[in-house]
This record gives sequence, structure tokens and C-alpha cells, in this order.
Amino acid sequence: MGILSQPVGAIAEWLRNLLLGWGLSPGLTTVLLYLIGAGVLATLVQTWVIFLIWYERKIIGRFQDRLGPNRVGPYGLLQPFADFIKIMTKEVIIPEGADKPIYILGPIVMDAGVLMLWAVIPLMPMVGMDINVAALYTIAVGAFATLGILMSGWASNNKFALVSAIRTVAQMISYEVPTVLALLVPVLLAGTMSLQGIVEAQHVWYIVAAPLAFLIYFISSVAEVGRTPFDLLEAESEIVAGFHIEYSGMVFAIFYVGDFLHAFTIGALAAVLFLGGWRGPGAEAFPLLGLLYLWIKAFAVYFLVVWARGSLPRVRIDQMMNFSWKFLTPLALVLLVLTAVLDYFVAGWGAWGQALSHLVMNLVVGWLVLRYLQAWEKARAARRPVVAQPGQYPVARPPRPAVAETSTEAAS
Amino acid sequence: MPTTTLLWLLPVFPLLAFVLIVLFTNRNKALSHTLAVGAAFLSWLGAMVIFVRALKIGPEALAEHPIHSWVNWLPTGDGYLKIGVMVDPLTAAVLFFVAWTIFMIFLYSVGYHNFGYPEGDHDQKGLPPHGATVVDAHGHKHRVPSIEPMYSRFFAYIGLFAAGMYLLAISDNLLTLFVGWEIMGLCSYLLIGFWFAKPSARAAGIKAFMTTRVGDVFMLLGIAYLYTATGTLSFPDIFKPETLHALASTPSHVLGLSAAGLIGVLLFIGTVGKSAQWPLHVWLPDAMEGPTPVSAMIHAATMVSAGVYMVIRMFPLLKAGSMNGAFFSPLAVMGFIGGFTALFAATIAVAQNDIKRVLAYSTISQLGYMVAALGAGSYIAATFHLITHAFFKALLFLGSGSVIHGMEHGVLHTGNHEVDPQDMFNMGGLAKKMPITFWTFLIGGFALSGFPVLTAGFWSKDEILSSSFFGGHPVIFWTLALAAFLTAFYTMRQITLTFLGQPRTPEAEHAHETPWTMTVPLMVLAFFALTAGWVGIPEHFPLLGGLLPNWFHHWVGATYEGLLEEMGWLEHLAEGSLVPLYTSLTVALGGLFFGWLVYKDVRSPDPAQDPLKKALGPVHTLLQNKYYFDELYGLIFIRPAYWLAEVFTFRWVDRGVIDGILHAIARVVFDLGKILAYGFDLPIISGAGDLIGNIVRTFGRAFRVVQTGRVQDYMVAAMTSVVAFGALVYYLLVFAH
Amino acid sequence: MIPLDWYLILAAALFALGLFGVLARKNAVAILMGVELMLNAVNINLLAFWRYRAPDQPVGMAFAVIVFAVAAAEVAVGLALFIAVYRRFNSVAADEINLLKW
Amino acid sequence: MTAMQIVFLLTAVVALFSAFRVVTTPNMVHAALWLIVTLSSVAVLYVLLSASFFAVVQIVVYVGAIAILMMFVVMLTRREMRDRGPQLGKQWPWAAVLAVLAFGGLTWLVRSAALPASPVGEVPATSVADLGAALVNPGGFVIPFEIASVLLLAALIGAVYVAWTRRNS
Repeated sequence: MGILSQPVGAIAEWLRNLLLGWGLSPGLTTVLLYLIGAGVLATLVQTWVIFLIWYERKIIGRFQDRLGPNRVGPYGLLQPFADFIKIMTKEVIIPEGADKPIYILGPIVMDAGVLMLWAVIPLMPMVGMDINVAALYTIAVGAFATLGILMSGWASNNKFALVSAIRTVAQMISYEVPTVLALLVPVLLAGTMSLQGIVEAQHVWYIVAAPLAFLIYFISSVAEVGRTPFDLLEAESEIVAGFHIEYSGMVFAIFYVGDFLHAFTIGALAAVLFLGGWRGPGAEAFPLLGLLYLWIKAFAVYFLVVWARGSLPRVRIDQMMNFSWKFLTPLALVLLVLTAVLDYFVAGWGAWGQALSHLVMNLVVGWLVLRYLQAWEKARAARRPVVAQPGQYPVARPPRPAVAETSTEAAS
Repeated sequence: MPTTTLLWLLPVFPLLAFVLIVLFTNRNKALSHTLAVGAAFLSWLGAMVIFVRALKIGPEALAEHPIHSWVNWLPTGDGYLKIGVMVDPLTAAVLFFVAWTIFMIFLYSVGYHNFGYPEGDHDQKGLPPHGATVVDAHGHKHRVPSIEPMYSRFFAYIGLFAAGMYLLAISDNLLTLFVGWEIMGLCSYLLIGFWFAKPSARAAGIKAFMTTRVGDVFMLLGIAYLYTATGTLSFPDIFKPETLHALASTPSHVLGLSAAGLIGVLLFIGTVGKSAQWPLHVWLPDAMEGPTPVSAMIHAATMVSAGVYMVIRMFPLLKAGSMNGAFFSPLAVMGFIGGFTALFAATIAVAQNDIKRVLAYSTISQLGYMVAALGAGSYIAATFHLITHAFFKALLFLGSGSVIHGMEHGVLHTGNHEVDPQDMFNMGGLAKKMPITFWTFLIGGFALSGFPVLTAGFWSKDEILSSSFFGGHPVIFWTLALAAFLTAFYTMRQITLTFLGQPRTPEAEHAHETPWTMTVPLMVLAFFALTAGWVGIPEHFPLLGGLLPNWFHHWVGATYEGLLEEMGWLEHLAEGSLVPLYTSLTVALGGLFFGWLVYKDVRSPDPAQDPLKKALGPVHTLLQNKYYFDELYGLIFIRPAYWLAEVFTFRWVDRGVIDGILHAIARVVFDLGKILAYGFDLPIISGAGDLIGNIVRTFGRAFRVVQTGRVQDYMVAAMTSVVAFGALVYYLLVFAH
Repeated sequence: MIPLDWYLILAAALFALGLFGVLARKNAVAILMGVELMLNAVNINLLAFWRYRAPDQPVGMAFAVIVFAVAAAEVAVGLALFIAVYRRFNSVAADEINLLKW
Repeated sequence: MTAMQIVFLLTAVVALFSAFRVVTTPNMVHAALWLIVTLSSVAVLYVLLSASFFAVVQIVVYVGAIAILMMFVVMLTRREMRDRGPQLGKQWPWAAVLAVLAFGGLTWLVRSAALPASPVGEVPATSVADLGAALVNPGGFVIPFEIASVLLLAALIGAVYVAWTRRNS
């Protein structure tokens, strides 16, 4: 048992022996070890957020043709530290009439929800709590983030915050459905709900076998996180900053961290589910390599999230709802059923055979969906409501080109 | 088409026409009369075909094996009541004249009802048309006849009538015969009362119906008796020797008659009603109220003949009934009634001034002839006279109708509606105005009065006279001879008054000939009135005898010859004496001469100037009033009937007794009800009901607080009971044992 | 190892609390919460018996699944009803909704 | 006193206390939050019963959907932020008595029954798979399963219909 082959295992072994040596009972030791592991992991990922903030600000800056943070430290790397010191020195203001315990609990619950996700993410071979319903677990604990936002939004005793909370609930609950459905596709392909198992089953990345599922999962996860273009819960232009309008100082910092970390976690999950997790050359031999691979993939997906934030405007709430219930959910259902049937038929074609057949199916479905969308767009343009001038009959507006159509749709 | 099928179809065509007209086409006059006449034509064609086929078969064979077809109709206790159609020589002969006359009338009616003339100015349904005013090209107004308002209805009625007549003629049993009989009764009622807005027409219709009813009831009794006695109504079964023997030998305990005798008498009473024999003759003259073609010819040529046809058909039965020589034996009764009616009606006819009434009474007397001939036992002569009479009487009536029509033209022209176009004293000199009518009427009249050799009437009448003479019935013979003389007399009187001399009124001046639809039937019938007799010239007749075979005697005689011979009732008359011949010659020519002599120079339209009136005085009045028979009946039957209905039944029995009883019962029940209502129902029953209601309401008021409408209270109650029951069950399960 | 009756008694206590909530709370949503508590107690019982009596047969789990489904349906309809009721009465207090009072 | 028993007792205390708060707290939002706590602890109990699948489902269905929906409705069905007046109806003593009686009876039943102190066997690794197979197995629970799904569909439609805002009215 070497530090290189099983780093975490080795460290845990050493700790166990140490504690037993102190004369603690084995059961207590187990509990203590669990606690220690959880604490270490939580601390690490939360600290990691500091780098994420710098990364995102840099990329957004590039998108907006700026340099981004570049004064404090090399490439502004130390800028987030400065911000954190500043924000921690600020006072925690609890507004009049706020529900204090819940007001405080809100960000904590949200952050906890995000951190709980990390419990099941397989960082490297033989690491990560390998429960056999991990995939479902990710969805379950996602609910806690929602809960936290809801709590804080309600407890702030502020109308904007409450509206934001309500929006959050609507958005989360409606986007959980396509998330689960899309999530079931890799589960189906791998034949297990344990993330570790899914990773091990990905001799071919599932993004090859199920690109549509990846797309759906990505979009709905972004919506669950509440990032642009689905950031209706903190739409500055409508409900000034939404649920954390009243927060300041430390508690706001927790929100901030939770938000970024959640986004990155989504990336990590997507990487685990569709991009082969820690898989990579030599990962079995040197698990730390697997951790590196996972990190790279997670950053790739996270880059997509940031990219969307940097380039896409915010959608209207009814558009968001329609998009989930009238497009994503049916599509995900169809995809799930087709995948199941196809998987039954192509069983035993070898990894690549299965993957390519699924890919073909996905492409066909995608093409059909696109055609359908075009037809639907045309029809909608035709029956666009017309404003009747007083004293004259309404006259149908000439249909405008589709591109202009969509752009105005998104902007309005 | 097989003959039997054709036979079945005969009544169907007119019936169909009736239905179609009544239901569908009665708006369209042309279509309606086309339907009716077409149906009549079809039936006529069928009848002719059947007649010819029957001729081909020949009398004996036809008598042995009649054309016969029947169906099981009414299931009775054992077996069925069969109804069917049959053609034997008698039927064939009857069918012949029925078909011709009916077809002729249908044709005649078209013209009589002024088809093709405009609607009347103020005609209304139920009244004869009063004429219309038309404006011609020069703006001159003309009064022209107007079309009958109920034209289609008329044709529907006579269609139904024709159906009834055909049915009666071809039916092979008494039942369907009776059905046809009654159909015709109904039609005569409808047609006599056709102009129902005229009170006289209404009264006449009712009178005819009632009077014939009397006869029909007796006839129905006879039929019923026959059925009970023999178990069958179909002629072939009845006219079996054994059946006749059985009937003849069974006593009926009525007037010493045998069963056959009683049946015969009853059936004959039906004939008395139908054929208007004394004492039920009163309806026939009044039947002249109807439109001429119908009332006249139906009640002269066909329908009244039906009665005679029936008795002829039943002749063997009557004969059987007369075998035991009872005083009231059918033949004796018929001989008396017939002879008396012949003479009696003739005497009345002498004093009548209405052209149609004269003919009506002559009809009665001629029917009396036939009945008397039957009474004398020669059904052949009766049949012969039936047929010839049908032809010439139809001719006469249609002729009179034509005359009246012409007179109405005159009336329309002068516009003087006071003048009765039917009174012979208003006519005169019409021979020049309406030649065809005149000549045909002359032929008919001569036939009626038995003008020797040429006319059919002569032969048939001679047959009757000789048969009654040689048959050993001198009384009948002389009675009929006298009647024959009177017949000739009033016939000539009629002809003279109507056609000869000068017109006595301006209306007569302006009368003119009628359209072809009326004259053509006249000519056709005239032809038959001349020739129909030549088929029955007796062999023993001097000079002519034997030139032609006595075909008719042979033909009709074959019907029952075999049967009578078997029964031994066939008497061969020793014919040699020329007395009957001379008698008939004398009475005919004499009557005609006297008639012309007396009436040749009547100038005034006043009936009081009737020379016969001067001669006879009060007797004439008596005759003119028909021996006051109507008044007599009014006194004997009608007034008592009214009294019975009005005073006795209505006022005493109904109002007094029945209503009294009912009112008494009602009073009692009402009081009882009051007592029960206030003594029992209100206090006890509804009291108890209210009590229950109150109790329930009280409890409801008390307990309604339970229903708080709050879910949780209910849940509390439910859980309480759950806990309680759980405890109970647990107690039972654990501590009970 | 945990004895079975611990689970059962815990479930009984949860059930009783839920029952109290159902019977006593004014707010209709709270009543619904009580119902949820009772359902959870039932589920604990089912799974506990499954675990201790027949862990190799999916019977108990199947029942639990059915209970989950029923609970979801009940909550959906119930909350929708409360929203409708709120529109009508401007309140969801169970003791103010007594249209069926005598 | 093994670690599992400790965990169980802690969880039980949390569950009962939070449940008590659920039915007593005057603040409806707090009640909903306490309900979430209860449900989560029940999930922990499921884990202890080595039914991790049901634990996760409990979280997803109850915490993720039902409880949040309840908070949602609580927020929608109030005129002002705070609840005023007593949150217990007049009949609450009755309710308390009944609850106590029910608890007592049930406990008595449990105590008076002979129950195993430890499971008869281990849970097979494929229990979730077995469950899935049994739910769609014609010889198993396919009919209750289908009925449940139809019930869910009906509930969905019914909820939409009942809560629908009729614009014209």
C-alpha cells in the first residue's frame, strides 16, 4: 500500500492507527474518520473557489474585451484574497423583521447542499463515498440548495427576495425533471447508479454515445444552479439581486462561494457522467493523475458555463418554464425511451459499436427536433398577434426573417 | 294472367282508386277522375276477359266446375272460414252487365259534373254547382255551368261503390257478399247525402241508410242462422244436395217453417231492404236527391239489383225452404211481395211529375217483377229481366240525367232558379233540342214498357209472364200484366211530357245537347237495351222461335239445373198457350198508346193541368202522395222512435232514473268522504304524519350542532370512534379468553 | 444491533404527533404536514418490517413505493385545493371553511 | 451501545423534536422547515435500515418536492408575512388526548408482541434491482404500480385544473 497507489487510503490507515493508539473505541474511530474526511474535503473545495472566482473574472473580462483582474499579484491572482479579506471585515446586517435563525441558516443550507454533492464525486479510483444510488443522491441534495435560497429569500422579509425565492422554487422544481431524465441516460448505459461504476463503465465517453443527453443535462443543470441565462432568481434588472438582496458580509460570502462552487460542481458532475470522470492514460496506476484529468474536464465544462454567462442574455420566466416543460422534458423522455430500446438491441456490439449506434440515433433525433423547431417557429411567426388600430381592421404583419425573429424573442 | 288472379283483382282496382284519390290526389281533379275511370276501365276489361273465358268453357262445364279460388281467412274452432271468388254462369252473366254499367257511369259522371268548366262563383262544398260567370274575348258575360266542388270526392265514392259491387258479384260465399253489400250501403248513404248542405239530401241519406239497415239486420240473422246450421257460408258447400236436404228437413219452430225456409225468409228481408220492395221501398225515391248518375243509376241498375242477385243466388235454398208448403214459405212470400210491389209502385209512378221519381218507382216495380218471377219459381226469367232491366233502366236514368242537365243549361241561361229542372211539366219538345238523348231515351222507354220484338224488355217480361202463367201462378200473372200495362202507360206519359209537343217553358227552349262523355254511354247502353234480349228468345215463340237458340235460358239455367234435377225440383213447363204472349203484346202497346193519347196535348207547365188528375180526382192525390207511406211510417216508427229517445230514454230513464241514482250515490259518497276527511284523515293520519315530521325535525334541530362543517371536528369524532373500537377489539381479543 | 421495536415505537410516536397535527392545527397546510408525518411513520414501519422479517423479498419496499406515490399525489391535489380555497375565502384556516354547516 | 444505536437515538430525538415543533410552532414557514428536518432524519433512519435507495427517494420526493411545495403554498396563502393568533384549534385538547391514546395503544401493542431484536438476514446487493423487477413483474406488483402511476397522472391533471386561474372570471 503505497502513497502513490492509494494516497487517501494510506493516509486514512495511518490516522486510524494513530487514533486507536490513543485508545479510542473502533466505532468512535470510524465516525471520527468520516468526520475528518468530510471536513478536509469541504475545506479544500471551498478554498478552491477562490481560484474559480479569479478564473471566471478573467474569462468574463476577455469576453468583454477587458483584461480582468491584473493588479494584485501575478495576473491578479491575489485579487480574490483581497476581496475576501474585505468582505469578511464587513458587518453582517440583519434587517428589521427578518426571521433571524432562518436568515442565517439560508446560506449555510445552500452551501451545505453544494458540499454534500462532493461526497459522492469519484475524485480518483477508490476515492469518494461509493453509494449505489449516488446518481439519484446528486439530485436529492441539489434540493438543499433550492431550500437554502428559499429560506433566505423568505426570511429577508423583503418583497424582491420573496419573489426571487418563489421564482427559485418554480425553476428548480421544473428543471429537476429533465435533469433526472437526462441523468438516467448514463445510468442506463452503465447499468448502475453508482458514479464510480458509471466512470468505470465509460470505456467510451458517454458524450459520444449520448450527446443530446449531455446537452439536456448541461442546460438544466445550469438552470438549477441559476446561472445566466437562467439567473432569474437574482435578476438585477428586475428584482435587485433577488434572494441575497439583504445579505452582506460573511453570510453573503457564503452565498457567493456556494454559487461558484455549485457551478463548478455541475461541471465536475457532468465530467463524471459524460466525460469519463478520472479516466485517462495511466489513471489506474497513478490515481493522482485521475484527479488531474477530472479537474481538467471539470474546468472545460465550467468554461462552457462561464462562456454562456458571458454571451447569453437572460430569458423571460415564461420562456424558461415553456422551455423546460414543453421542450426539454418531452425530448428527454423520448431520448430515454429510445436509448433504452436501442441499448436492448445493440447489447453485445462492443463498446464502440454501441456508442456509435447511440450516436447515430442521437443525431437523427436532434435533426428531427431542429426541423420541428423551424416549423414551429414559422407557424408562430404566422399567427403572431396583431395590434388592431382603432377604426381599422387588423392587418397581419409581414413575416420577418427567422434570425431577426429569434434575436428579438431573446432580447424582449 | 290466370283467370282466378284476374278475378281477385276486379274489386281491387276501384278500391285502389278510392284510396289513392282520398289520400293523395284529391286536390287534382283531372288526375282523380283519370284514376277512377282508369280503374273502372281495368275492371271492365278484366270482367270482359273473364266473361269470354267463361263462354269458352261452356255452361255445363262451368256449372260443374266453376272458376273458383279461395283462401283460409278466419281460423274457427275446427278449420277455417274460407273466403274466395267464384265464377259460374250466373256470376258471368251478372258480371257482364255490372262491368258495362259501372264503366258507363264513370264515363258519364265526368261530363255530368261539368269537367272542364270553371270554378263556380259562389259554389260551396255540399251544394250542387250554381254555375260560373265567364267573360269572353268581346267582354260579354256568360253564365256557364261550374264544376262540382267535390269532384274528386265523388269519384272516390263511386270507386268504392264499384269495388263493393264487384266484390259482391264475384264472392263465393255469403260473408264477403255481405261485406260488399254493406260497402254499397255505406256508399249509397254517402252518395245520396253527397250534397250534404241540402237538408233534403241529408234526410234522404239517413233514410236510405236506416231503411236498408232494417233489411240488413234480418239478413245478417239469416246468415248467422245458416252458419250455425251448416257450418259454412260458401255457396258450393251450401248447394250440396245433402246440405239442402238437411236444411229442408230441419224444423225451425217459427211459423212452421223449415230451417231453410226461415233462412230464406230472413235473407229475402235483406233483399226487401236493398231492392226497395214494399214495405221498405220508401228510401229509393228519396235517393234521387243525390247526383243523377249515381243515385239514379246505382240505385237503379246495380245496387238494387244486388238484392235480387242475392236471392237468385240463394234460389235453391229458397226452393228447399218452400218444399214443406208452409204458408210463409219464402217463395210464397216473395211471390206476394213482388207482385204487390210491382203493381203498387207502378200505380204511384203514374202520378209522379219528377222525371227521376217516375223512374225510381218504375225501378221498384220492375224489381217487384223479378222478385215475383222468383216467387213463381223461375229464377232464369228473373235473371234475364235483371240484366235487361239493368241496361235499359241505366239508359233511362242516364237519359233523364242528360235531360236534367240540358234543362239546367236553360235555367242558367234564363237565370230563373225557381224553375225545377226535374219537373216534367216544365219540359216538352226536347226531342228537337237533344236528339241523341231523345232517341236513346225512347229506346229505353220502349224497352221498359216491353215494346214487342225489338226491345230487350219485351223478351224478359214475356219470359216472366209466361213462366208465371205456365208455372201455375195466375194471380201473379194477372197482377204483373196489370203492372205491365201501367208501366207502359207512365213510360209513354213521361216520354210525351218530356220530349214531344212544344216547350212549355223558356228553360226548355234553351236546353241543349250534352257533351259526348254523357251521350256515348247513352248510345252504348241503348245498343244493349235493344240487343240484350235477343239472346233469350224462347223456342216456342211464333215465327221467331228457334231462329236463334234460347242461349240465355240454356246458359243461366245450367247454373242450378243439375242441382235442382238431383233434388227433383226441376219442373218442365208445358208451354203451348199463347195467352201470355198476347197479354204482353196488348198491355205493352195499349199502355203506350193510352199514355200518348192522354198526354199528347198538355200545354201548361202547371202540374194541376194533369188530365189524369181530372180523371181520377182524389185517387190521383192519393197516388201522388205515394199512399202516404212516408207519413204513415213517420207516424208509426219515426215519431215513436223520437218519443222513445227524447222523452222516455232521455228524460225519464237517463235524466230521472240513472242520473238520480248516480246523484244519490254521489251525495252519499261525498258525505261519507267529508266524514272520513274531517273525522279520520286530518286528525289521525296526517296528524300522525305531522307528528313524525315534527319529531324528526326536533331531533334534527337537537343534533345538527354535530354538523359543524369543519373537517377537523369530523376527524376528531372519527378518531375517537377508531380508538374506542380498537380498545374494544383489543379487549375482546386479549382479555375475552 | 437496533431492536425492531425501537423503530416501531418511533413510528408510533411520529404517527401520534402527525395525528395531533391533523386534528389540532388550524392551517390547512399544517394539517397536510400532519398527514405527511403519519405517512412517514407508516413507511418506517413498512421498511422496518421488511428489513427485519423479509430482506430478501421486495414486498415491503414495493408497498413503500406505493405509499410514496400516494403521498405525492395527495400533496399535489391538496395544495392545489388550498390555493383554490384561498382564492375563494382569502384564508386557509380549516375552521373558517364550513360551507357545509347546517 | 453500538455506534449505530447512538446514531439511531440521535436521529430519533431529532425526528421527534422536529415533528413536535411541526405540529406546535405558530409560524407556518418554520413548521415547513421543521418538517424538512423530520423528513431528513427519517431518511437517515432508512439509511440505518440499509435502504439507501429509499433514503435518497425520501430526500428527492419529500424534501425536494413536497416540503418545498408546501413552503411555496404557505407563502402563497397568506396575507401578511407573519401568522397571528393561536395556530391550534379549539379542539386541540381532544386532539392531544386522542394522540396520546393512539400512541399508548400502539406502544402497548408493540411491547406486547414478540419482535426480533435483529434482522433475519442481510439485504442482498441487488435489492433495488429486485424491487424494480418486482414492480414491473406481472406476477408481482405491476397492477398496483400501474394504478399508482395512473393515480399520479390523475393527481397532476386534477391539481392543474383545480388551481387554474380562470382569466375570464
